[in-house]
Amino acid sequence: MKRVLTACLGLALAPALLNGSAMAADAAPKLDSGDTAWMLASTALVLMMTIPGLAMFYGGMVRRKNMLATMMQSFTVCCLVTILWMVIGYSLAFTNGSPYVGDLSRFFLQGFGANWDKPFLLGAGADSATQTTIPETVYMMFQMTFAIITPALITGAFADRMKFSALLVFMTLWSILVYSPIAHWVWSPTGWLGAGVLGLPGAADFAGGTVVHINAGIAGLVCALVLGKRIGYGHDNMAPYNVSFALIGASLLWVGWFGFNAGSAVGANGRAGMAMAVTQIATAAAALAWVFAEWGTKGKPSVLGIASGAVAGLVAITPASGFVLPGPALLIGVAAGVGCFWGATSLKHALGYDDSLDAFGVHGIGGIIGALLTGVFAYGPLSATTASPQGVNIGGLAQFESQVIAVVTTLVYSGVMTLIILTITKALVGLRVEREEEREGLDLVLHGEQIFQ
Amino acid sequence: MKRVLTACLGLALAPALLNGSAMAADAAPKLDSGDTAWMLASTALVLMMTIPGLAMFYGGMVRRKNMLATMMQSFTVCCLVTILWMVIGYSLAFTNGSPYVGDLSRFFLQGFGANWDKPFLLGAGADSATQTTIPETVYMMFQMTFAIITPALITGAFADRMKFSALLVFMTLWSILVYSPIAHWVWSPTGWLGAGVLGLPGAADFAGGTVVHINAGIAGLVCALVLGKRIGYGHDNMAPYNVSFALIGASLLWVGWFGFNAGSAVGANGRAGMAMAVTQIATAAAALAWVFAEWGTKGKPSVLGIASGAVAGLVAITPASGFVLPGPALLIGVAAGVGCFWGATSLKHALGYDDSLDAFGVHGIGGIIGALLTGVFAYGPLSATTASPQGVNIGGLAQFESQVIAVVTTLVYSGVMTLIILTITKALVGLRVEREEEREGLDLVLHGEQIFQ
Amino acid sequence: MKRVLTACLGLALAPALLNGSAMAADAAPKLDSGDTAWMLASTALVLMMTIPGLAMFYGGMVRRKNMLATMMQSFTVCCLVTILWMVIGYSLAFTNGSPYVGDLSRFFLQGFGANWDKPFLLGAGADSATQTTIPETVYMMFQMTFAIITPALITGAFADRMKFSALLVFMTLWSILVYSPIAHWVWSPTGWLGAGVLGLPGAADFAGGTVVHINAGIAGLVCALVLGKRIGYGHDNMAPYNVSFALIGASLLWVGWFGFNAGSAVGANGRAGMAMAVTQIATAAAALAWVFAEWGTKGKPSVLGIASGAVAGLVAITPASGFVLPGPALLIGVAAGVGCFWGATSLKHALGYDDSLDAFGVHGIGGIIGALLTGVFAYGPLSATTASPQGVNIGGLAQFESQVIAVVTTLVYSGVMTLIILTITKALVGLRVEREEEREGLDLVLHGEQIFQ
Amino acid sequence: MKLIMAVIKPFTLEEVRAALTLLGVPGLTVSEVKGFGRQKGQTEIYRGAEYQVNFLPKVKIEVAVPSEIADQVVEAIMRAAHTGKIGDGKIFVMDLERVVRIRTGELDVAAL
Amino acid sequence: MKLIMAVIKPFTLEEVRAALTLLGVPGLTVSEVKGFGRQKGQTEIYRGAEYQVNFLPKVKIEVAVPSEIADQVVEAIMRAAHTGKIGDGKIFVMDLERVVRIRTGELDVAAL
Amino acid sequence: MKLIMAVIKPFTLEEVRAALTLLGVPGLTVSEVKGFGRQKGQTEIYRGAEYQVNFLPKVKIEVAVPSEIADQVVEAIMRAAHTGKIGDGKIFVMDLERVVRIRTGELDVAAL
Ligand SMILES: Nc1ncnc2c1ncn2[C@@H]1O[C@H](COP(=O)(O)OP(=O)(O)O)[C@@H](O)[C@H]1O
Ligand SMILES: Nc1ncnc2c1ncn2[C@@H]1O[C@H](COP(=O)(O)OP(=O)(O)O)[C@@H](O)[C@H]1O
Ligand SMILES: Nc1ncnc2c1ncn2[C@@H]1O[C@H](COP(=O)(O)OP(=O)(O)O)[C@@H](O)[C@H]1O
Repeated sequence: MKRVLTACLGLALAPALLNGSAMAADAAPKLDSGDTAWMLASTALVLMMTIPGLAMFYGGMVRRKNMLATMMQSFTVCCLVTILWMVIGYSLAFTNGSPYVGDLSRFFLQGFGANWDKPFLLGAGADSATQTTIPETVYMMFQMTFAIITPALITGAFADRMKFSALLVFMTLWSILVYSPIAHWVWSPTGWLGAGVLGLPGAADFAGGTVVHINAGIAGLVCALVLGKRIGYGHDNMAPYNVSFALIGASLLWVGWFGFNAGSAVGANGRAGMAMAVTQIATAAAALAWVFAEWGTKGKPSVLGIASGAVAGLVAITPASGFVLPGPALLIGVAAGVGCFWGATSLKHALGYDDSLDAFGVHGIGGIIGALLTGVFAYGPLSATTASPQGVNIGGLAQFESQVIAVVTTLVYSGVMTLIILTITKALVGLRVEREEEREGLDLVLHGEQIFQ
Repeated sequence: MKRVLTACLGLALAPALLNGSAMAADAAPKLDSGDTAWMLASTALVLMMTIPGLAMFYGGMVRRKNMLATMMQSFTVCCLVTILWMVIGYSLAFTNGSPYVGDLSRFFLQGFGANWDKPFLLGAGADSATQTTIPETVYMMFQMTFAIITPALITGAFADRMKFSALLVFMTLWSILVYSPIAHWVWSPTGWLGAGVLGLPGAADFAGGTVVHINAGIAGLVCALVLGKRIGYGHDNMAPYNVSFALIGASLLWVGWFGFNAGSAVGANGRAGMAMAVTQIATAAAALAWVFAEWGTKGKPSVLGIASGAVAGLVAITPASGFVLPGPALLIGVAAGVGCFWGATSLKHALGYDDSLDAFGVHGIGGIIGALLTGVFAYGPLSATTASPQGVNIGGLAQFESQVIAVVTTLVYSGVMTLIILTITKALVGLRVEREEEREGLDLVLHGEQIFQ
Repeated sequence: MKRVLTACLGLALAPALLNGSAMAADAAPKLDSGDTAWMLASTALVLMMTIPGLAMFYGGMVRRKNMLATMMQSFTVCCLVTILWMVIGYSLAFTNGSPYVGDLSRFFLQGFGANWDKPFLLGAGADSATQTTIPETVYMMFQMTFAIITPALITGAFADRMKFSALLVFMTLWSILVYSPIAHWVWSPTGWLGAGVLGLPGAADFAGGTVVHINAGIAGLVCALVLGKRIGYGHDNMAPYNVSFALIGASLLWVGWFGFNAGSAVGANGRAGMAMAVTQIATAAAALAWVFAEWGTKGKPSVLGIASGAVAGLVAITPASGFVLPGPALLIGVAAGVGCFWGATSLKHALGYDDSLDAFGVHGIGGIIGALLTGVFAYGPLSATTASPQGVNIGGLAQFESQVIAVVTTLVYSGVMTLIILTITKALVGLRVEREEEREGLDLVLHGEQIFQ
Repeated sequence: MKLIMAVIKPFTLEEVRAALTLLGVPGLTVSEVKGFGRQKGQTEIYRGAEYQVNFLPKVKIEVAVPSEIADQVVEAIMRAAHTGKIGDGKIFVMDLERVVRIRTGELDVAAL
Repeated sequence: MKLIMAVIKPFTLEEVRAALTLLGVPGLTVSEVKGFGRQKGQTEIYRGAEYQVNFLPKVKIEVAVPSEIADQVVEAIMRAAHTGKIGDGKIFVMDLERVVRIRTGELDVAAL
Repeated sequence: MKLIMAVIKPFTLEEVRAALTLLGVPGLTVSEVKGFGRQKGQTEIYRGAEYQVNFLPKVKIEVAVPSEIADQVVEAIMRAAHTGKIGDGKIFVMDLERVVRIRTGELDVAAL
């Protein structure tokens, strides 16, 4: 069971073992140049998802007066989290510490000088430690790109109205107090959630359905509720100013997601290949599902619709990518396309909150769909290891229950903590710009710049 | 001889064998993590060519009112073909079946669960089967990106006037009835064209001169002829609205093309390196050739010109990339730059058809130039294998004849089938939007969206 | 000592040797598919830095009327230098020749047909030859992307006013007479600068602080001084027309820089991993440093500011990337962010030259900061080899002196040669467009095109 | 002289221009505008946020003509810009006191 | 009839439009403009090149109304566009000789 | 008062603005327009599709001034916008009945 938890990133090694990739079973583990090459490339791909990918996707969906400020948020989060991750975030997430949070043994990445050229042993000391074939620098970098995009996703929820100073404070606290712990629970060999509770198998989250998407989605929802609606919401024309950017952004997210999902195999192996294949299939299916649903209900297939659908599919397949086969991927995609379309239109409209760019409607809903269906469709052999030859047990109710627990835990912890952090931020610097400023637009007011002037 | 045909993608293994990459000559073939890493990266690069690459290249060349609709076409084709390829396209193209088309043994990718972690044997069972060092999932994905971009290239020919519903119907039929069979003829170990006819050596098409470019080019020409000219053609100002997008798109095509050509070596080896080098050289030569030709004849070197020239070079070097050395690449590039400039301006102007974004002028003409010159400049050793130590025989007239046959066959089959498919599509949903709608612009009419509003 | 010089690109092999990557220590060196895979990917990444990365970064910072012309410059330089590099540039830079320049043994890449599938021995014949595990084609291509971006960086200095014909002449001469020799001095096993002078250790420049950035920066400054200010400088509104492009361009530069720095390890190994990590950290630190400095002094944190800061950090960490650990990277980043902010605002403003897009303010200043701090912070083990087990000696004054020499030499040689080349260019075709043309804008005047018309 | 200003549907511009050329009107000035009027844009539900697209893209042309041909010009514009559908636009006529051609300094009718 | 042209701050447009609708003014035409006036933009130092941003983004609305309600309309625009800060803009009133509705050929007041 | 509207070549805008400032004209409003006139754009052959670029990018300025200085202003614009080449543009003068400053409600000349 224990191993299943590390399924997320650890198990990838299993295939490596089985499928004769360079890392042979001889005594001293070695770096594998092929696995390292793929992880270096994956890191670049995932960074590209946030800058410029997400920056364009979000920037293209707002009104002209807020376009630069919106892009600025993704870029700033990228810089800010890089430093936080190096200082303390990585240490809290991936050192053994307790089942609930790591320790400070990697504070400021200390110790990196010593074994920069040795293969990284994740959770060294823990009985469930996982041997990788890449240097810790690469593992740390790959994980950093995940730590970057998760908070960046939240910015979609409070677009057009948050102070820049509030963004800095909020993201600093959120990254340390919410992201690192949850990443530890699910992905550290010592994390409790991945380990499984109540005798259930560990939660299976290959590339971040809970840690990244549900986490960001619920945080976004809380932000939207706390900050309130944009001025003129439901009355003024808030149509996206530059849909072409949104489509390009979605495209870069798609391409970069290959690094996100296939890279989560921590090697260039059969599991990475399958992860890439199911990612492609689920994404296309979701994009078409969304656009057809829209065509049927709203009368026109929109460019923003197909782009949103693709992202919904990418989100939903994320936790499942290393566990399922092409057929189920198709189903997951369709479910995500239709589900998120409903979430971003009907649900939001019904509940009346202003999640500006649908951080919750797409990442929250999509993440939940994916996390649960992973429990339903998991194909054992993909995650088989010497320790657990069955891999994630197929369609077992137990696995499904475990997924439910992971989803609920994430929703509750992230939701509550986000609320607390928002309260602190508000006390420190305030959350929302002045009414006049919001009407004038954040580009000019916050950054003194404007597009196309 | 037989092997030469698989030169396209198969032979790549030969160098792998010769150059001591991880895949040693021992009994049981193994996955090579380095080769797999490069093919995973190449797949991401080729996907990037279509989204956002081609979407931007084409979207930047149309008028403002059609920009989103044009980008939508590339994105939609990407989603649509992904599903088609998974369901049946891959099976028809790469299973043994007959010399003319594959069978249904990979229908819905069945069987992928079984050997997801084993090296893929292309054409297993056929005496000319080719052993790869990567999983079938990766091979299928890499090929999928080719199946995606080929129909997407066609959209340039009927830009500004085709119905969205017509696009869906046309592309579905075209992908199954035209792309898969031709891919099978040339790239499947059992395909007749690659095998060679009349005792000639098999056609040499390393990365898709015939399968991708000539195929898409002639299909585009037929579409342009059948749909007719855009309203106001030759009278209204149809200057590109956003040349910067066209240039960025061309740049992403260039970068992604490294995956397209060097990736066609199916491994990270010497042949991949040479393919990348000749791709770069031919592209730069063609870009300069076009822009100087334009400067001389039209008085100004245009941004659109250098971008178009680069694409022309990329197209022409595609079939030759794994067969030629740097010197010949330079010549192929110059020929393509001048040839396609003539094709996209004089020829089109003379014949008076409205191939809006020059799918035929660039991909058709460029593909033909490249396919023929491959026969002239092929350097044997690059494609040498244990089976055919000579590789593609150099400058042999026989090889040239074989190339001519491949070109003509592709032109005829693709042209005729495209015509038939257009007729069917017209009967089912009609091809062209209403006159009023075309004047108003596809963005608003088809998708209810607009750029910069 | 000698080996330290090859530290730049050669030493990377050392770690490869130490850390059990595929290239075992057996007699006949072999290609390593993993190292090759990473170098192929890195080449694509670095090409992406120039097109579309730099084209967008620069194109977004100029006024609307010059946007296309500015993007055209990066794209044209890419095409032009590709051909020059193939014809003679590569040969002059990386063949043994003399300590000052290579020979013509690779003229037109002759000899590439012979050993296309063998691992490349850099400096074969020289006693300090360095064995790589990749084909020469890949090494040549990777280096080509450096030869492309260096002159492209210069264009930022004379944006908005240089003739297109002047650009072609200037860049041709500069690439051959300035870039190739300096690359030889520092990176060829036979180069004098890398070898070390006056008994000092060789200059340590991992990925191009001197060769690329200081070189381009000083050349840009000379161009700015010789061409003079833009009409209306300091009076007309010259605010960037499309800051979103500048931010996207900076993002692509960042992502691509992983290939630039981590790729300079010439393999997928521990040193590449560390190079990627320190690149990320220094970049984020510099971006934040710049934007906070700006916030404090100018009142607002600007989008252009954070983007410029990121580039400053990328520049400064470049020479240090394979030599330093995360902690020092943080310091280098902060120093670069503050230093370049001062250079691009106060310094330029004080001296009153019009380095339009701050080629010197960012690349010159940032390169100098990085080159010098490399001498201060170098961590020996990273560059250790069998030959020099100490690697670059730590904090040694000697190393610092050697860095100073490299910096000064580059400033002087590049500065003087640039001046001479400008004089020649002026005599041949003239440098600057007519006053009327400059006022009308280069897009229309030089290329007959316009954005958004 | 009169200054005739017309707000029309963008895609009728080419026709209008052609019509004016036929009348021998030597020049005109065009701007992109947004129009608000009887013609209502569809109610968009962009990702759940409902609103009415009130402003529709239109093109505004301004053309100065000698008073005597003003009516013909209005006529011509009307015919060329007419689609019969709501939102075709309006033509406004104002008095023009003076026209100067910058290049030559010619005045009034001579400047047109 | 009168042609009322007003230059206002962009973000007041929605209010102005609403105000006019209340007055029963059926339509208006809007253009994006740059304004130069007393309100000075901050002095930017863009990467060392100092200059004054003189032109500020404004919105220009043009609305044709029957003479008798012209004053009310001016009133309404003033209230809706007023922020009290420098740069609020101006309203210009001109005489309008003729209006034609392209779709129907209706004239003058009937065409509004 | 008069409303002076001028269509000029974009790159002459800075000069025109400077000239008006000298005359003490406190403000003006600028729009990007496309101009059609005697000046013909080159015949483009964009990838084989031949057409004439009839519309050239121009800038339109609108400035309201007291009647008495109208002529000086026209003069000033002419000098500043003059290049002597075809396409320099035109200046149109219209009567202006009323001006209101939104911020203060000041009227007419006081509002300028
Ligand atoms: N009173 C007005 N003042 C200025 N422009 C107007 C006025 N009424 C309409 N317009 C312009 O004319 C366009 C078309 O008017 P509309 O009422 O929509 O249709 P129709 O012209 O068929 O009556 C509007 O989009 C607007 O730009
Ligand atoms: N004389 C003028 N003619 C035309 N437009 C003017 C004139 N004066 C001001 N404007 C327009 O009105 C806007 C606001 O004027 P400004 O002097 O800045 O503030 P205020 O309206 O409070 O006096 C300017 O940006 C400009 O667009
Ligand atoms: N009759 C007109 N009405 C409105 N604008 C005009 C008219 N004639 C010319 N213009 C504007 O003036 C610009 C310059 O006119 P043009 O005839 O090209 O050169 P010139 O001003 O030297 O005669 C045109 O581009 C157009 O914008």
